[in-house]
Amino acid sequence: MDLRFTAEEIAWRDEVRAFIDAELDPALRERMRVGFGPTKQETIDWQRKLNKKGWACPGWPTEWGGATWTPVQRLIFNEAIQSAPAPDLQGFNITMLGPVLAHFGTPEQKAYFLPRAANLDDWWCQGFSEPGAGSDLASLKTAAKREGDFYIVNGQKIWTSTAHMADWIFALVRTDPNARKKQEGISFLLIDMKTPGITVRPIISIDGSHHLNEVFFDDVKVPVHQRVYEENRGWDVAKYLLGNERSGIARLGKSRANLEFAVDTARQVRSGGAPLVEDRGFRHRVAQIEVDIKALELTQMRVIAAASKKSDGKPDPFSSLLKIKGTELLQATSELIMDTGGPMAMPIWASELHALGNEPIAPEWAGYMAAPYLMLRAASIYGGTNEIQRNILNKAVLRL
Amino acid sequence: MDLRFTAEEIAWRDEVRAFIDAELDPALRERMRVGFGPTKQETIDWQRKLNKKGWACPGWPTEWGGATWTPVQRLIFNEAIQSAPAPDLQGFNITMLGPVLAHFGTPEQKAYFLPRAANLDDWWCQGFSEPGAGSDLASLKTAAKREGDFYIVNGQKIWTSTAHMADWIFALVRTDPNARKKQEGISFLLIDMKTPGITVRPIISIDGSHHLNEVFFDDVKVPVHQRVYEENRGWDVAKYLLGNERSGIARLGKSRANLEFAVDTARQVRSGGAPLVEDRGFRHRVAQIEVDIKALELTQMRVIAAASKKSDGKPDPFSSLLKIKGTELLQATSELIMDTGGPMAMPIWASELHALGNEPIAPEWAGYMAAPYLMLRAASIYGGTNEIQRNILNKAVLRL
Amino acid sequence: MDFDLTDDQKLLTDSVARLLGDRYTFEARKGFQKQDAGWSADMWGQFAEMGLLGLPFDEAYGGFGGGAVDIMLVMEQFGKALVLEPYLATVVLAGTALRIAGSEAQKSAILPEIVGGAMKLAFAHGEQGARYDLSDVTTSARKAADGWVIDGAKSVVLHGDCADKIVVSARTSGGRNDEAGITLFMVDGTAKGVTRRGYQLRDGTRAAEISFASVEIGDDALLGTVGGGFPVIGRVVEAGISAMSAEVVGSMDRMLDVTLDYLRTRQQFGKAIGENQVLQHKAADMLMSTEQGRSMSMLAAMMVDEADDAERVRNFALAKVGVGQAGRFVSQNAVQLHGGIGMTEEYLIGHYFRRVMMFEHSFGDTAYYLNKLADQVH
Amino acid sequence: MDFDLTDDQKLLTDSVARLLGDRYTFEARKGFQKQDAGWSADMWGQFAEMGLLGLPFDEAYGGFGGGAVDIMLVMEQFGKALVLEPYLATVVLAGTALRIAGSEAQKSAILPEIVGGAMKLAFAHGEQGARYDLSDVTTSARKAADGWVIDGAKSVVLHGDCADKIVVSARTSGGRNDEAGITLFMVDGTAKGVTRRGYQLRDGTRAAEISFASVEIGDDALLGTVGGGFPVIGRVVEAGISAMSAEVVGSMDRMLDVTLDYLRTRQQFGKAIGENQVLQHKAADMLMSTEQGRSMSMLAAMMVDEADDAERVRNFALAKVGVGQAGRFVSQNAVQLHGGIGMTEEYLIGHYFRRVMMFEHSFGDTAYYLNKLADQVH
Repeated sequence: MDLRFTAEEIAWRDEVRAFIDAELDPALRERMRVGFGPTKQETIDWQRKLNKKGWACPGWPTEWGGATWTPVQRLIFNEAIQSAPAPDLQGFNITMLGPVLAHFGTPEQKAYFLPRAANLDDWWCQGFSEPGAGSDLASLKTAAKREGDFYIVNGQKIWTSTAHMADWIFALVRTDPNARKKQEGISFLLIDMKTPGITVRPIISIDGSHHLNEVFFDDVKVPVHQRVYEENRGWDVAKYLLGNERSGIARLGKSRANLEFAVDTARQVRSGGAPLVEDRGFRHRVAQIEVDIKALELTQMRVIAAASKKSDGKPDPFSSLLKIKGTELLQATSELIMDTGGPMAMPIWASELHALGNEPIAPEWAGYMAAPYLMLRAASIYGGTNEIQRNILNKAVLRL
Repeated sequence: MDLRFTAEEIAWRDEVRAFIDAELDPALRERMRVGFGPTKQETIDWQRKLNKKGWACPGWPTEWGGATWTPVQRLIFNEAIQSAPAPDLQGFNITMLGPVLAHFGTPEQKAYFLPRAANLDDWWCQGFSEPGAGSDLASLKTAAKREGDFYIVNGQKIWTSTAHMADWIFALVRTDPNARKKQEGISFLLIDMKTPGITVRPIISIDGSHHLNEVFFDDVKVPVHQRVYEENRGWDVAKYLLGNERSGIARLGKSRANLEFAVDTARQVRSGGAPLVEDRGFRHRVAQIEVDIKALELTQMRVIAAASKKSDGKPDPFSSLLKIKGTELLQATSELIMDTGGPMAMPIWASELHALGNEPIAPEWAGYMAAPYLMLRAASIYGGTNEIQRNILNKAVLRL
Repeated sequence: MDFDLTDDQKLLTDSVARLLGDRYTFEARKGFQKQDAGWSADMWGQFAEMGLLGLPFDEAYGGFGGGAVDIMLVMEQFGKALVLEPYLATVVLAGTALRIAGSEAQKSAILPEIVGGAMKLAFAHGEQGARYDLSDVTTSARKAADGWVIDGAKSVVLHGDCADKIVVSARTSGGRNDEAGITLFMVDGTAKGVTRRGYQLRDGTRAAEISFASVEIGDDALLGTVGGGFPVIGRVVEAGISAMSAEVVGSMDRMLDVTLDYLRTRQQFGKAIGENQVLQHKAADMLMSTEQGRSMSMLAAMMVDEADDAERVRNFALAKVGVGQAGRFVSQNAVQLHGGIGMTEEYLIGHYFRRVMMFEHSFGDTAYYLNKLADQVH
Repeated sequence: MDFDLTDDQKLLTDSVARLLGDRYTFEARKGFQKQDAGWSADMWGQFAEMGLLGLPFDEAYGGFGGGAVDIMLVMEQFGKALVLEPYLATVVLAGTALRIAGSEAQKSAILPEIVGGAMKLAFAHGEQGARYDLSDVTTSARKAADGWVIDGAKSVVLHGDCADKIVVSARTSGGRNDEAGITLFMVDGTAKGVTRRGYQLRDGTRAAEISFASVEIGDDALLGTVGGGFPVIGRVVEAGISAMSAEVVGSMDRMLDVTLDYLRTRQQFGKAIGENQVLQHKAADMLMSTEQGRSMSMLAAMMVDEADDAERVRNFALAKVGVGQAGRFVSQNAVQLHGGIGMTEEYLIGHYFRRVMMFEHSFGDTAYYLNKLADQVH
C-alpha cells in the first residue's frame, strides 16, 4: 500500500501541467483564477488544443480518440485542469454524450457525431429536466409522436445549461404515454437546435449569470435516425449516461483553487490594522478546509482505485460521498471567498470594474468575490441533491 | 416592550441568591461547581430548607404550598438555583407528581401525599419507560390485574432514575390489555417501594455513575385507593404530567455554570507556554457559546411570556425548541470542559483524588472534566429525543 | 420583562404591513427596481405620508418621537417586502447621526425635510481599505479660513447615489486608525468636487463610491465636535445593526413561509416533498434559527439606547453574530429546499438570500464580532 | 498510488481478526478488565505467539521487520475488539523509541524480550503541567559520577503501572520549554525511588502517575544522545498517532455496524426505527465520516517513515484532526441513535465511545493540531 503518486504518475502530472502552461492563454487563466468563466469561443479553442494533443475525450473508446489512461491518470488530468484553472472538458460532449454514442449509437451516428463532438464542432446540451419533475427525472412529459420517418416533439425542458449557445441537444422524450411504468416509454433523441419550433428562453441565476435556459418544443420534427438505441428504451441510455464518468465529481481542484484565491486575497485585505491572513479566525477556517480537502483527496483516490478493480459498469455508490463532500467543500471555499471580500464583495460591479477606462473603481478581486458563493449554492442541488445522494448511500450501502 | 428585568424582578433575583448564599452548604456548592452531584441527604436537607421558606413547590396550587410567582419569577428562581449551583428541586416529587395529585388526586391522596412530597419525607421516582417501548411510551406492557381491593402488578420498568433511593414510585400500568387503542387501558398507580415483589437492579451509566435502574414487579399488591384518577384513564394523567412545568427545560443555568467552570479551569491550565484561556481557538469557542446562550435566554423568556398569556393548559410546542437548543448547549459546554481538561480529564480518579490522604495525585479539577461530557450525551435522548422534538415542532407548528 | 406592544405599535405594524401587502408585491418591486433611481419615489411619498420617515425624530421637527422598537417593527415589515427605498440610509443611519450630534440649527433645517420626504441622506463612512474597522479613516478634512476642505473617498455608501446630503467622516488629526481624530461633516451631494458613481448591490439596493476632491464646506457643515466623530459613528452603526437585524427577521419569516408552502405543494415521486422527514427536520431547524434570530434582533433594538457602553457594545456583538448566523442558515436552506427554482433571479427566494448576505457583510461580519467577543474572554 | 495489501498483510489481518473474534468477545473483554492487571496475560501470550509483539522489529532481534501499514492493520482489528493489553505502550511507543534511538546493546537486550512477551514497556513523557506541549519537560536528570539521577513526575503514562521498563524523558539542560535540553533514559519500573500509582482511564485501559525521587541509573540507561530526546519523542508520538488512528477506524467500523443493526431491528411505533429518513441520513453521515477518517488513518500510516520533516509534521496534523473529528462525530451519533441503551456501561457502544474520546485527547487534541495548521497559513 502506498498512497503517494508513483514516479510515473508525478511525471504525468508534470506533463499535463507543462501542456497547460504552454498552451493556455495566460489572460484567460488569470480571469478564471478570480472566478470568471471562459467564453464559448475560449472553451472551443481550448478543447481543440486538447483534441490535437489527443486529450480531448480520454474516457472514450480508443478507436474514437479515447486515451488508455489509468483511473489515477484521469484523476491527475482532471485535477490539473481544475487547479490551473483551465476550462473543463465540455461535459455534455465529452463525459455525457460521447460514451453513450460509442456504446449505443449506430455506426453512422458514431462516425458523424463523435469526431465533431470531440473537436467541439458541435456544442451539445442536455435536455433531461422538466418543470415539475425535479429529482424525479422519469416523470418527464415532453412528447414525441411518431409520424413516418419523423418524431414530432412537443413539450418543455428546463435548467438546460448552455442551450443558448448549443448546436445540438440530446433529449429524453416520451414516445409511449401508455407505458406500464414511467421509466418505460421514454426515448433518447438527438435534436438540431436550429430545427424550426425550438425556442430558448434564458433563466438568470442569482449571481446574475446566464447559464441556464428553458427550451420549448413546438411541433419540432426530428428524423427517426436521430434516435439513439431502441424506441422506448431511452431510460437505459440515460442510466448509462448518468452512471458514467464519476471521476472528478468531487471537483477538488476547483475547491483548492478557491481556497488559494481566498488566501491570496486575504493577504491584500486589511483587517484590524493587519492583513486578514494573519487573523486567527481566518487561519483556523483555512486549516479546517485543508483537513477536509486532504481527507476527500485520499478518499477519492480510494474510490477510484476500487473502481479500477471492478468492471460491472455500475456506478460506485461511494461517488455519492464524493459528490456530497465535494460540494460541501465548494460551498465552504466559496463562502470563505465572499467573507474575505467583505463589504467590497457586495456590489455588482464585475462588469463595471473597467467600464470607466483606466480607472477601476475597486480592487480587481472585489468584482468576483460574491458570485461563486451565489452560484455554488446550486452545487448541492444539481446532479441529484445532496439529500438524494444520502438516500442513494442508504439504499446501496447501509440498506436501512 | 422591554427585555430587561424590572426592578421588582431584579430584587427577586437578589432575594433568591441571598437565600442560597445564606442557606446552602458552601462545601456542597463547591463540589457541585466542579460537576459533582448532591447526595440524597443533601438534596433532602436543601429541599426542607426551601420548604420552610415556602419555596419548595412553587408550581403547586397555593393551598398545597404553591407560590403565586409569575412565570418570570419562576424562571429567575430556577436559573438562580442552577447557576449557584444548588440542588434542583426534586423533580419527581415537585414538578411531576405534585401537580398531578393536586389535579387528579382524591382528597385523601392530596392530604397524605402532597405535604410529604413537598418536604421530601417521601422520595418519589417515575415508572414510565419499559424495555422495548422507548419513545413509544404508550406501548407499555407492565400489567396490573384487579383482584378485589388490590391490583396485582407484574412487569418491568427501565431507566428508572433514583429508584434505588426512592420510597415510592408512580407508575403507568396496563389495566385493560384488550383496549381498542394502546393509549386506552392504562392506569396510574402509586406504589410503595417497600411492597414485597419489587426488585431494583442498577444500571451504570457510561460516566460510571449510578442514577438509573431497572425495576421489576413480581406479583406486587397495590391497594386500589393508590390509583390516581379513573381506571384505564392513566394516559390522561401522564399527558398532563408530561405537559407540565416546561420552565427550566432549557437548563441554561447549568450551561452557564458549565461554561464558567471551563473558563475558570482554562485559566489554570497551560497550553503553548501560556494559560489556555489566552488561546484564540478556545476563546472563539467560548464566544460562540455565549452567543448561543444569549439567544436561547431571550427565546426562553419569550416562550414563557407567551405561555403566561394563554391558559389552555396545553404544552407550548416551542418548549421543543428550548429542549433542543438547551441540550445542544449542555453538550457543547460539557465538551468544552472535557477538552479543557485534556489528558488530565481521561483518568477515572474523581473518587481516588483524595484517597491517599493529604496528597492528591492530580489537580482537583481533573477528576470532574470528562464525566459531564459522558453523562450529558443523554441530554438529547431523555424526555423525548431531539429527533422526536423536531417531529413535534413539525406537527405542531410547521404542519408538513 | 415585557414583550407586549403598545396599541400604537400594533397599529403601526398593521398599517405598514397593509401598505406593503397592497403595493409592494414581488412583481411591483421588480418595477420599482427598474426605475432610474432603482427604487420608487411614489412609495417614498407613501412612507412620508404614513409618518414612517419621521418615526424616530422629535415632534419638534415634525417627527413622531418613536424609539428603536418602532423602527424594528417597521424594518421587519420592510424585510418581508424587501423594500428598496433609502430608509435605512436616510432615517436610520444619517438620521441617527443628526439626532445625536446635530446642532439645533442643523436639526431644524434638515429633519423636517426628511420627515416630509423631500430630502434623502446617506452616511459615508466606510473606505476601500478599511473593511470593518470603524476607526480606519484616511479621508481628510483640513481647516480653511472659513470652513473645511475635504479630500478622500468613501466606499459602498448605501444609497449614496441619490442622497441630497451626505454625512461624511473625515480625519482631522491623528494616524490612520486613531479614534480621536475623526470628525463628521454634512456635505451636499452636489457640492463641487464630489464625484459619485452609483451601482447596484447584490441584493438590488443601490450604493455608491464617492470621492471628495478639495471639497470646500462651511463651518456650519461640522456635525458635532471636532474629533468627536468616533463615538457617534459607533451609535450610528449600532442603530444600523438593529434596524437591519429586524429586516433579516422579516426576511427569514418570509423565507420560512415560502419554503413551507413549497414543501407542501411541490410533488415528487408521487408525494409532496414535505413528506420527507429529512426536509421536515431541516424546516424545523430553520424555524428554530428564525426564532433565535428574532430574539437577538429584539436584543439589538433594546440596546440602541442603552447608556452603559460596555453592556451595549457587548450585546451588539452577540446580536450581530446571532442574527448573522441565523440568516445564513435559514437563507442557505431556503435555497436548498427549493432546489433549482431557488437559484433563479425570477423567483423571490434568491432575493431574500442576497439581502441576508448583504446584512452579514454590513457593519462588521460574524467573524469580526466573534473576534470582539473572544477578546473579552480571559 | 496503490491501495493493495500484500498476501502477508491479508494473512496478518485475517489471523488477528480470527483470534479476536474467537477470544476477544465483548463478554471476554469484561473478564480481562476485571483481572488485577486490567488486561489478560493470556492474550498477551497469544499476541507473542502470533508474532504481533515483534511486528515492527528487525529480524535480528526476533522481529518480523514489518512497517507502519502492518501496525495499522493490527490496530484496526484491536480497535474493533477494544483490546486492553499494553500493545501501544510497549510495541508502538517505547518500541519506536528503542528502534530509533536504542544502542545495539539496548536493542539486543530488550527487543527480544518484548517479542517473546516477557517484557512490557511504557513511554513516560507527559507531565501534569505540560498538557500537549512536547517540549514542556520539568523532570530533571542530573549527571552523577557513574550515571544519572532523575527527579520529577510523569502523568497519564499509558500502562505505566505494569511496565517492566520505562522510557523516561528528562531535562538535562535548558529552560522549561527548551527543545534542545531533553534526554531519554531507560528506567526499571522497580528501581529505587520510582513510585507508581496505577488507575483506570475512562476507556477501561490502564495508566499511571509515576514519580521519580533521586532515582539513580547507570550511563547505560541513556537512550540516544544527551539533549537528543526531542526529535525522538516527536517520532514516537507520530507512531502513536498512526497506530491509535487505525484503532479508531476499527472502532468506527464497529460502531457503524452495531448502530445499523440496531436501526434495523429496534421497533418503535410499529416499525424499525431505521425506517426514519432522518436516522438513515444520520447513518449516511456516519458512514462518510468513517470513510474520511479511514483515509486519514492511511495517511498517518504512510507518513510514519516519511523523511521530509515538514511534510511529515504537516500531514500528521491533518490526519490527527481528521480522525479526531470523524471519531467524535461517529461516536456521538452512535450513542444518539441507540438512545438510552447507548448510555449504559453494560452495552458495548459506550466503550467504543470512550476509547475514541481517549484518542482525541492523546498526543495533542483537535484544537492543538488545528492551531499548528493555522500557524502555517500566511
